[in-house]
Amino acid sequence: MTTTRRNLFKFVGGGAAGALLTPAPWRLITDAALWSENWPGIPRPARGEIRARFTHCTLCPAGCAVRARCVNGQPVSLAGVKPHPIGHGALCPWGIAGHHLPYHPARVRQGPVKEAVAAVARAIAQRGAGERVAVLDLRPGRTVSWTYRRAMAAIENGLYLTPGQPAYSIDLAAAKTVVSFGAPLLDGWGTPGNVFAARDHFRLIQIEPVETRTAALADMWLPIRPGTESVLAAALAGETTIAEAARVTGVEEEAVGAVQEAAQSGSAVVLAADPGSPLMSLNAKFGALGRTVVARRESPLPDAWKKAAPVAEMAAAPDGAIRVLLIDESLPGGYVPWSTIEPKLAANAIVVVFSSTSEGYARHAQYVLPAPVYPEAAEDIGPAIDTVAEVFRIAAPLVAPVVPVVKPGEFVAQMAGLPQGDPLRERADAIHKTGRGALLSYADGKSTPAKEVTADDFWKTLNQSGCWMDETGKKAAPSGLGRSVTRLTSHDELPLAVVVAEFNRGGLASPLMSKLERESNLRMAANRVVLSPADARANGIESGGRCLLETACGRMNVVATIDAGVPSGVVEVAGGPRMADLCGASRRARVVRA
Amino acid sequence: MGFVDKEFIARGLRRSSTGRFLLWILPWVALLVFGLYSAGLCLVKGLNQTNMDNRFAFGHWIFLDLAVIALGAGAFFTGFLLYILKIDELRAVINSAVVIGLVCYSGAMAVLAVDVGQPLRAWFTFWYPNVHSMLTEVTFCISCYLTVLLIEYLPIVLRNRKLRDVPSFLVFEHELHKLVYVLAGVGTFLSFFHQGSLGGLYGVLRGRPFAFREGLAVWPSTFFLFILSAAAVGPSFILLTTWMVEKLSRKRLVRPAVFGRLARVSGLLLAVYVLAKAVDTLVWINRTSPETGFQAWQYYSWKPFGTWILFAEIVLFGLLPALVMLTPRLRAHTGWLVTAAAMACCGVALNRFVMTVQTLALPTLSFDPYLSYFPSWQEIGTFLAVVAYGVLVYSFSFRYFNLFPEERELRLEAAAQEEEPALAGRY
Amino acid sequence: MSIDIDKCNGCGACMVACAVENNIPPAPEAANDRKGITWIRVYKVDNHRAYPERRTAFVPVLCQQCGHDTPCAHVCPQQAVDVDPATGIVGQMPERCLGCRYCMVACPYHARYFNWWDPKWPAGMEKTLNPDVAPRMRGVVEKCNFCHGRWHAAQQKAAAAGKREIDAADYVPACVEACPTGALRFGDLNDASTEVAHDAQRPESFRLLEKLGTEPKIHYRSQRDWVREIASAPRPEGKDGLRG
Amino acid sequence: MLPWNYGFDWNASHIIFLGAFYAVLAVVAATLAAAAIRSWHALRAGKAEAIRWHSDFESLPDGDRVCRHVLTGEFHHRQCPNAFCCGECATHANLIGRHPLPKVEEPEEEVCGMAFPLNRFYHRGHTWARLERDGTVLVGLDELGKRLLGQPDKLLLPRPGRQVHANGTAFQVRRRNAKVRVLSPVDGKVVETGSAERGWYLRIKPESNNVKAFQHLLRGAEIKPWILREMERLQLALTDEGASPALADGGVPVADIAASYPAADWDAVCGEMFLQG
Repeated sequence: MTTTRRNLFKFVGGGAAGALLTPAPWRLITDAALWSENWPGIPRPARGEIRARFTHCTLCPAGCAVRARCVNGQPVSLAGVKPHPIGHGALCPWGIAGHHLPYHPARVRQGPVKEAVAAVARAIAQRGAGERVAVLDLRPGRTVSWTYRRAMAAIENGLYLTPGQPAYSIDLAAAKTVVSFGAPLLDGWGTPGNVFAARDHFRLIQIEPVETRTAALADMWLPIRPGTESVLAAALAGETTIAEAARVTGVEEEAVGAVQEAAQSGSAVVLAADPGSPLMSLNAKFGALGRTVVARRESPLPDAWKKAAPVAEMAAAPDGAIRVLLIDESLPGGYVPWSTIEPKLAANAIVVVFSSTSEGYARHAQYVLPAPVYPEAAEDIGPAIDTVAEVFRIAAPLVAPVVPVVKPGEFVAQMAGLPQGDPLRERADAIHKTGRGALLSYADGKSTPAKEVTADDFWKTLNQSGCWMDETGKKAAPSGLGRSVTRLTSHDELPLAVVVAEFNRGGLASPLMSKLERESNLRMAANRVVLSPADARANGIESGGRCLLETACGRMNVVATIDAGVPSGVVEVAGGPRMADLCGASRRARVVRA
Repeated sequence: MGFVDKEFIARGLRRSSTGRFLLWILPWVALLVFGLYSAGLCLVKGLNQTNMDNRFAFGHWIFLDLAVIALGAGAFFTGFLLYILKIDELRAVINSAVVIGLVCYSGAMAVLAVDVGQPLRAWFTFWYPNVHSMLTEVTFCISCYLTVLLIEYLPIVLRNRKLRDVPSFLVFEHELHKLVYVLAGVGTFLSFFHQGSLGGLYGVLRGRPFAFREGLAVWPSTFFLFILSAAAVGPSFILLTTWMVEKLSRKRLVRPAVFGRLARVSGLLLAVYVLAKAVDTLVWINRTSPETGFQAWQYYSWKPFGTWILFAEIVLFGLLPALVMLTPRLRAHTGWLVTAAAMACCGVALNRFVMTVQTLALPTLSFDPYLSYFPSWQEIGTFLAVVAYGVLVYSFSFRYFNLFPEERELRLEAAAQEEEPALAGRY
Repeated sequence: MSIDIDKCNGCGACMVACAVENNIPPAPEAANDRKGITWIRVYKVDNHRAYPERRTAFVPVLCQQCGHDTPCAHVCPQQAVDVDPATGIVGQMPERCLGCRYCMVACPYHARYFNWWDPKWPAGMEKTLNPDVAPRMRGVVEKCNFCHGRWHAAQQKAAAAGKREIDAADYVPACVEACPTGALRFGDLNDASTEVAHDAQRPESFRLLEKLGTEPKIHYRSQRDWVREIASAPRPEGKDGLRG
Repeated sequence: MLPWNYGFDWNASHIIFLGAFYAVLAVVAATLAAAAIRSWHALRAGKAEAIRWHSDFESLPDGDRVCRHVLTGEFHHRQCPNAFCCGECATHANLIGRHPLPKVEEPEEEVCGMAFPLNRFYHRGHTWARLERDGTVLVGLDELGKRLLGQPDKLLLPRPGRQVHANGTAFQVRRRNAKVRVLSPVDGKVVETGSAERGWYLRIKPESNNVKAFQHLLRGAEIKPWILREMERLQLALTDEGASPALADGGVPVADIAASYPAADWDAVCGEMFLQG
């Protein structure tokens, strides 16, 4: 018994020893290392032909030129276009990761298209006298916006609504001083590349209750009591005494004086967080009109489009009159708080939303139809607030839609029975016909006068690697500056003033944004609020604790951060549709433990 | 069943009935199962199951590994005293010491296997060793020493009554036992090194001024401090465990003289260690740390890590037990003896805790937050598994192997005592 | 690399660009700022004063590519970390790493990150992975390597052109390329003619924890005194010592 | 690790580090191998029994290891240094040389009511050996041994032709939970097996008949003090087993002691008395 066991041991041992002398085991060990290098479950990136494709980013009105690195046509990374005279090759984090959007797990993937069509048709047919059909265009100034206006003109009682669009643009290059009332100048305002290129040439005075990114890099930050901006403005305009202003706003007198001085020294510009805010009228006082604040210029249109519905603001629409409301939320833009829209709707109104996210109006609409996202849709982008030149740029699709989508423009055009056609092409031809301006090609950075290319090449270049630009036009003074906006229903009984500190356009953002919001605390996630230690203590809230943000318009679950950098009596919130619905109409809130 | 079980128990050793033994191991088995489950979670789902993070890259596993290995040092040091320095009294505890060492080291290795992100690549360290890394030294020495311990454990197993009946086992045990001093020598060499390199592990961290120390050649001072402290606390732990086993089994297992000897050795080394540690701390506070731009006071301004921790580490759990164990009058009382030993063990555990957790909790960049960390239940469970495993291995060894050679004789003596003394005199 | 803190507006473009370039997956549900992976991380740093004296700056921290006894390289038990003598870049070989995390303990800049989870991308998003960089598996450590993929590509290009030296214009890390404010600059510090070498010489230029003697290769600069303070060791304020 | 692996180069640190490592491995392996080889040889040489006896002897309490010359009162206190192999014992040789054991006339010796015939040699493990006319040796349990084991439940006798070794196992007896290896008094080959009834268990052909072969066995005047001492040990073992009533000192043990101490761990008692480890 024991001997046989011993024999076995002998055999095994001898075998092992023998094997060690062969290269096999060593080879095996090294290979094992290699195998473990490609562990199962880890995606292998596809290889293939790599080339650059160009488009424009539609995620915000800046419409930055984008150079996409594509593998077999699939974009794998995005970068700016260095030679671009406006963009200077800069992109914001959202733009850099834009190519992830089609695959976003939270994307709206299907919707009741047929039902929506039928319902809308029925409603239009059956609507009573005076009941309106309206399109709410969150991103006015695009070619598709004209389609909407034409459609609304074609339909009886059609209404074309916008969140409001400034009639001016800002010439930062011409500015020596920028007095910004909370405009996120260095964090999403206008075209990033353009702003940073001009940054070294102007003095930035940021007037804001909290220290935002812009305030942090401003030459001068005036912490002001929330809601008292108009008083300071009055003082700057010389309508009230500086002392009075200082008392109300909490800004030191000499600071106010300094601002006044700087503003009057010429080539100054006043900016406001809300482009339509009455604060903008200060520019007239400082003689900025026609110099740093100029009339907004849109690129030429086909004559056939002249019959278009007028642009109205949502707030201006008659109450209870809208029977059918179509909201184009395919591109994030201005957001009208639902509390403003609701009263305008008829009792049995039908609301259809074209969107890729269920965060925005989708929460309120009967029909949510999946819209294409960047870079799936062929769109054009209207001039940004800081674009002085006339531009026409097309966001050429880089990928085919990964879900069945409804193009809002086509939907509305069909509904209104507009003639078939490609509006973008029509407009491109119209522009080409004028023979003005030049065609800038991104591939080589060369620009060729429009008149030197054929209409087809013009169209081709626009779609593949360039944009049209005309800087020759004269600067004109804008009109309708600082019209009065909807009054905020103020609820003073609530203790905290709401300040939107994190700029967030809403809409889908790449999953990689987790790097900024969760994997670091660089940016505020949409569900975060920041409180001063005093207020936190008063409400028994500890840092990172769950709590409720309550306003006159409702409540929302949020996570609190405590920061001594926030003045007491203020709650910092991140932007975004939910927050807009909550705080859009009333700027006061309360934070309580959940 | 009971009968069979009995046949494995050495003749003349009193062991509890099979039933009672099962009753005793049952809770530990339960604990082991739970622990294995949580370890399994960590292996299958990954280390996201733990509360460790990028800042707390080492957690309570590493801390407890260090502590356990320090306590397990009793094995090598007793072996060293017995076989190399020929202090024969210690023969009474050497077997027990070996089992404890085995338990501690194998347990630590098991936890390490769970602790690394890619256990299947553990062998890379052997295949592509970076000889400049203290961790390489640790890995090599510990794995070698574990092998040595296994071999040293073999004779104890083979001496089991039933196994002895197999002639080949009997003979092999006999021959192996003759050579055990070689293994003791190798073991001592290895242990000195890895105890040291465990200290070096932290001493070399030039990026962590709290842990960074200067030293001799490639070895920072912590290298030597760890060796000293381990050697000092090893005997204490043997003493402690032996005492506990005596209490639990209600038997006399060793002569008081052995306790005395262990305490003396432990106390002496502890005193030396405390001295060295004090000097090292002073040098560090006044030179090493300031040179890296870190004022030492700041380390202790983050609650709860106040200066009290220094005091506890060096005086309360260092100097005090050392003095107790070196004072014959106090040493005479088992009570004092055991308390002192326990305190010494706590002291070393505390030192390892400070080295691991405080080092990581303290910010290095001026804009770092000061972080705190509490292990997740999976982490705790995994370690409880090791504890349970240790208790089980020791219980079985104690039941079936002769861990305390003097036990039988001590019993006969006791019997003789209750017979008339005249008789007892003869023995 | 040189970083102008006075220019950085903390937009985070560098962090996103880095994740895109190096195939770093988005955070799983349970991840937070302590378990996430951000090879370059922009810290929000302040002067520890309360409103309205509070001032904030944004400090991008990435692997500082330590030049002198590189803490991580010299503790790794199996040579998964190496310092390239030619470029001075500290490289990490995830396929060699067994995840002991000793290097993370050794790194004073917390620039190393551990894969606590299996890398996962939303369905379809794996199409957008960069073919030049292999994704890492769970349980290994990774860190900034100045976009090794790009360096490799530049080298191949140079080799194809029969050159031994790569053209500086061909090799720019993703973060530098993405920075819209121009706060990040990249170049060869040993070549005195480069912008970065010049930046490094400026009086307002500093390096993080210089006294540790690890010779980091990232040179920060700021005109603001309190910002330059961040280079030195932490100064806990009094009572509870808790911050941030 | 190996010269052809990544990162290996022939510099001092590598050579020192790996040198030390391989050295350690070598030593450990060598130790194991040595132990294995030596034990293999030992087994081949049939040393197993001797080794067993030696390790048993070492694990015996001091009390059980006293020199035979303590029994005869020549020493007060002396431990046997060579496992009861008086043949190898110089002290024994010259003590015997100085005054050989006095001859005792009457054939029967009576100790504590037990007969220990003087024409036999006694082994410390309670066996006797008697030299027969034909030169063979009869081996049996002595009186105390009989009474300890009483009526064996099981008896394992070696097959004729088997080799037995002095102090090695002669035969095995099972009684209650006690498994006793009865030690052989002499070296030799088993030629015939007996039984309890026949009063002897083995007839052995000894390797040599000269005095040396029997030198380690007790005889004559040594027997009485030895038995008295054995009674004490038995007494002790029984008390230790908490067996009561303890038999009065010098009292006559009953024919079957086991039967009269049902509570006692008989294995332990027999272990004591038959010198088992």
